Amino acid sequence: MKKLINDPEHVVTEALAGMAEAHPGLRVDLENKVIFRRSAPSPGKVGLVSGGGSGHEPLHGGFVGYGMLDAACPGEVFTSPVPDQIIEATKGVDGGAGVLHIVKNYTGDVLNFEMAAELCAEEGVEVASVLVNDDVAVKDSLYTAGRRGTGATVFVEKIAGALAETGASLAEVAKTGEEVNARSRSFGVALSPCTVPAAGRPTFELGPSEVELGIGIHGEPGRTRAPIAPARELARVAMDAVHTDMPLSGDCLVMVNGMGGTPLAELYIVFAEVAAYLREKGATPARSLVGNYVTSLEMRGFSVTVCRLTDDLTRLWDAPVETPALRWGR
Amino acid sequence: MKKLINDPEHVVTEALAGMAEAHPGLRVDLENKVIFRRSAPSPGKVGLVSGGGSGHEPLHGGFVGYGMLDAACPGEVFTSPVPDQIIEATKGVDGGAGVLHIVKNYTGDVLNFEMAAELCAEEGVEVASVLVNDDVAVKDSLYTAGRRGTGATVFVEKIAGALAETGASLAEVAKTGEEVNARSRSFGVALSPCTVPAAGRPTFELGPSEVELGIGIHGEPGRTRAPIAPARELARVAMDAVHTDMPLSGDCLVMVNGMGGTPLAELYIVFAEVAAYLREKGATPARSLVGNYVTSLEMRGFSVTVCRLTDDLTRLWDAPVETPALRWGR
Amino acid sequence: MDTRFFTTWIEGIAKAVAENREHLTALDAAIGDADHGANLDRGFTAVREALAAAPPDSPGKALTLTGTTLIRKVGGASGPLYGTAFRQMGSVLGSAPDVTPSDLATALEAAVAGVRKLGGATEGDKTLLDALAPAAGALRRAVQNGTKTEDALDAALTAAREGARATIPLQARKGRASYLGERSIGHEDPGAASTVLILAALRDAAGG
Amino acid sequence: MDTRFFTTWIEGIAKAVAENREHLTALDAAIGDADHGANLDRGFTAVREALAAAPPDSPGKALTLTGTTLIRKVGGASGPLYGTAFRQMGSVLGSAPDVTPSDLATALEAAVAGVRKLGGATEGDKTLLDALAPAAGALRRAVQNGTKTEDALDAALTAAREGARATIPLQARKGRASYLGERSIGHEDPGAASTVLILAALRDAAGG
Ligand SMILES: Nc1ncnc2c1ncn2[C@@H]1O[C@H](COP(=O)(O)OP(=O)(O)O)[C@@H](O)[C@H]1O
Ligand SMILES: Nc1ncnc2c1ncn2[C@@H]1O[C@H](COP(=O)(O)OP(=O)(O)O)[C@@H](O)[C@H]1O
Ligand SMILES: [Mg+2]
Ligand SMILES: [Mg+2]
Ligand SMILES: [Mg+2]
Ligand SMILES: [Mg+2]
Repeated sequence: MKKLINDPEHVVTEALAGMAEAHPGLRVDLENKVIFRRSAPSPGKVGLVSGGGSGHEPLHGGFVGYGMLDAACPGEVFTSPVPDQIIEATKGVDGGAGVLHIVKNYTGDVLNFEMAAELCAEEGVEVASVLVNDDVAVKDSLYTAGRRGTGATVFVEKIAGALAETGASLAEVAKTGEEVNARSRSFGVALSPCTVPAAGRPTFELGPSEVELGIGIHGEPGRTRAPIAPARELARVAMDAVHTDMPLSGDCLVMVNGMGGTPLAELYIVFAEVAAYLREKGATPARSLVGNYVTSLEMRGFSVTVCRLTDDLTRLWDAPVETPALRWGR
Repeated sequence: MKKLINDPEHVVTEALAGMAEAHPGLRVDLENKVIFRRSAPSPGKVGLVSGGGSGHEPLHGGFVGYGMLDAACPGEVFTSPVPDQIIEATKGVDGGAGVLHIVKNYTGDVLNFEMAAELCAEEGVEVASVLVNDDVAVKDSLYTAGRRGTGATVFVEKIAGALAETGASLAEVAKTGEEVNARSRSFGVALSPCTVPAAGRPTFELGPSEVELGIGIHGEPGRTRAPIAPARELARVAMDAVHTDMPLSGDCLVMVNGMGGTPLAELYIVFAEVAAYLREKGATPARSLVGNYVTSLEMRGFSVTVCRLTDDLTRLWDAPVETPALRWGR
Repeated sequence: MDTRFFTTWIEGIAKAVAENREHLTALDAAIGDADHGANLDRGFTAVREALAAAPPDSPGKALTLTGTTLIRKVGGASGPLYGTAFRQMGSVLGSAPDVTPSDLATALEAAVAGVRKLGGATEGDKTLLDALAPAAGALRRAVQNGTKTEDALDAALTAAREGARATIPLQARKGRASYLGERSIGHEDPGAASTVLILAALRDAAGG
Repeated sequence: MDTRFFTTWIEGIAKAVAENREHLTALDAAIGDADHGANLDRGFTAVREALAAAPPDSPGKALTLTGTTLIRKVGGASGPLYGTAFRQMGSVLGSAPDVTPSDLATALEAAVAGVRKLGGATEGDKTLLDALAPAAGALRRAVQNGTKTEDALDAALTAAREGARATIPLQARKGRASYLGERSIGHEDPGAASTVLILAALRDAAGG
């Protein structure tokens, strides 16, 4: 395993130290492993907290800042944060208007956030939560863990964050977060596996001409293995999965997301195909992100996330944001 | 070779099509392979043109926009653009105040830009050029091709671009670009090679515990091979090379750049070490970029670039910029 | 069974988890995210430190401290689930200085109930419950039959082992492995495997 | 040597470059950026098309069109350098319908001068000049000695081959290979290797 690290045990803390150096707009609590907006809490504003395993950078720490999150709690690599971190973050961003937890639907994330939320509630902090579960590669069922949360998390964090900046109530911010999630779907494809530093070897093996379809963001194997195909075809496989689950129409917010190891030019090639697909279905790629936003360490591949916009959601998407990884309007 | 492409021959054009879809602020001339600011030319403003081989994205196309480049000409992967492209770009951005070519010091880039500049001059477009040659891994000598241009290109493009926005003359913009280059140094380390699509296999082979020191940005082998070491040590090797060549002091602009395949968390770990190194030498990491800015396809590794700032350069760095890959202040 | 017995048990778990760290991670790599070994090792290392820093004076307190520490240090799915399991056992045992085999069976049943409630899984979902629930059942039956402690714990361990082995042909319906759908079939559940380690350490603590 | 001779030559180069594309790229991978084969193949494919679209009516025009097309389509270092080489030859030969061996020698010398001036390299820098300059010299000497054309071109080819082989032990001082410092030693220069292909195609065009 070749990685730019010092010690597999200290990856998260040392990366946080680097973030603290690089981003004066953040306040990083190295002891509790929480990344705060320097100005947190904002009195009267709903606080937004997200978190999850590390290894998905810039998610979530890179989205802390004006117009998006107030704090992020990174767990160990691919491991949900512990309740202590979440409690620390929640209390630290409570400006009196309550705190929204944005939680990706993984058993670990859900359980740890729930535990934290209960304890915070006991201490008098009002907490609501939005569960993100956009990954159509996973069959949805009442009897399973349900769908994973992946790319839509960025949309939920951005749009709920923008609404919170307007002074909206906790209920309103939560409702809009849920609406974004409900209107979003994702599908991912891996060209290579990734290596968890503490594990030291790749989570799965792929042959020199194989890809994994329906990959998640934790280096977990996907649902099927297929031979490598042109970008055009892989993009269509992903978009077909999305469209089958949620017929595409109207203005769409589209993210073509690298998994950490994919050259940007390749993502643009995929994006061109995705945009063409949308147009074929009568939908429009009205807003877009192309790049590394929700990664799986050094994995190569891509995921595509589509959100069917409304005018309100478009306005909130366009609102100013100032975070390490997403910035416009200020 | 597994890549998200359709055909090695069409990588550049298809990626450009994706950029055109994703960035309404750009106008992409697919036939001539030039990425323009949609508003180009800006009457009375010095036009900035850069370009070079593709495979370094977001360089250069991702830096086209307000406060930075007016146009970029991407060549084939790792191959300088041809004069026709550069001429098209130059004429397309000439707003009457002349055009600055920002050229990385590679024989191919230099020759093709020179040819284009001559032909443009014959047609009455005033052209000046800044040669970027910041890579201390290469010995500087009058009798060789000299040092490569790498990370400092981003600094030159941003700072010269900011000055051009103020209405400064071609000579002033060129002079400031040269100043940035003169005050900047870079050094790169590769953990893995990369594969040029048309070549189909990696440019070099690295053992499972080897790194290449002094790597360039074209998948070319570096100056020496060494066993993998902790990030702390690799960062120090890079910073020692920089500091030996240009003693570090004062406020510095620092970029820790992924080569395309490096997880962001690893780059932050390197950045923490780089910042510590600067402080040891009595210098300050006053401004920074951490991420993929000048890549080598899917290569894993990092490069570090340091520019010793002046107050003027800091102000120009802080000025608003609005491009796909660098954006703040608007 | 006194406090000493329980701290021996927990020390035994910590040792077994450290020794089987790679194995648990490899199981998790096959159908999960390759962190189960690291997670539990981090957790039980912290548990060891916590027990050393504030030696508990009753079995119940030892288990509660263990559970709380797991919740605070592990993260992931297994942190809250195992944490709850141990906290439930601690709460059942209260501050009594001595624990009978029947108390222990009650405690394990409480652990099962806690995991079931928190995680929403039932047996057959291919989770640690598939090892933990049969173990609790076997212990209860053995105790009811008046089996001596070592043999009762043997029975619990055997039931856990069989339960874990039985997860192999199952398709996961809970946890991360459920994302693989049919591809989860043919692999042992990592949490069930770690539950076997916990039951084996319990058996070992009884000596004989 | 008429226009036909020169278009045969250029077609021959295009064929040889296509056939040796991988080989040239592999040489460039060792001490450069793995694109020399692709670059020249793209260039000479375009040259072929250009010649077909507007068949030249003199050797000079054929060479000028070749040079211009290389400059317009290749990029990299080799595009302007080879482009200039062919353009210089074209300009020396003007629009004369027939070319003597002596004219050809003069043209090759002009190519050498053009490359030298544009790239700033001298012989021994480990560039295509190390094959091109000896080839031009050998052709001139053969012509001066009254050697017949086939043999004169043989001599030029041999000189190019030897020059290319002689780049192996050299440390590069120009082009991308110079970044490798001492590590550039032990590899043949890709540009010198492609120059050999060009001279071999020239020899072949003469038949016999
Ligand atoms: N809902 C659940 N109920 C009971 N056990 C579960 C549940 N979800 C997961 N598990 C157990 O947790 C184990 C995985 O633990 P671990 O790898 O540490 O956490 P994560 O899945 O968050 O990476 C699984 O093998 C399974 O036994
Ligand atoms: N300054 C120079 N003078 C003469 N030839 C040069 C010079 N620089 C490079 N070359 C030749 O160009 C060849 C490389 O061409 P190519 O790979 O197509 O371009 P690039 O180096 O831009 O990738 C080298 O092998 C060398 O022979
Ligand atoms: Mg996990
Ligand atoms: Mg090249
Ligand atoms: Mg796991
Ligand atoms: Mg080359």
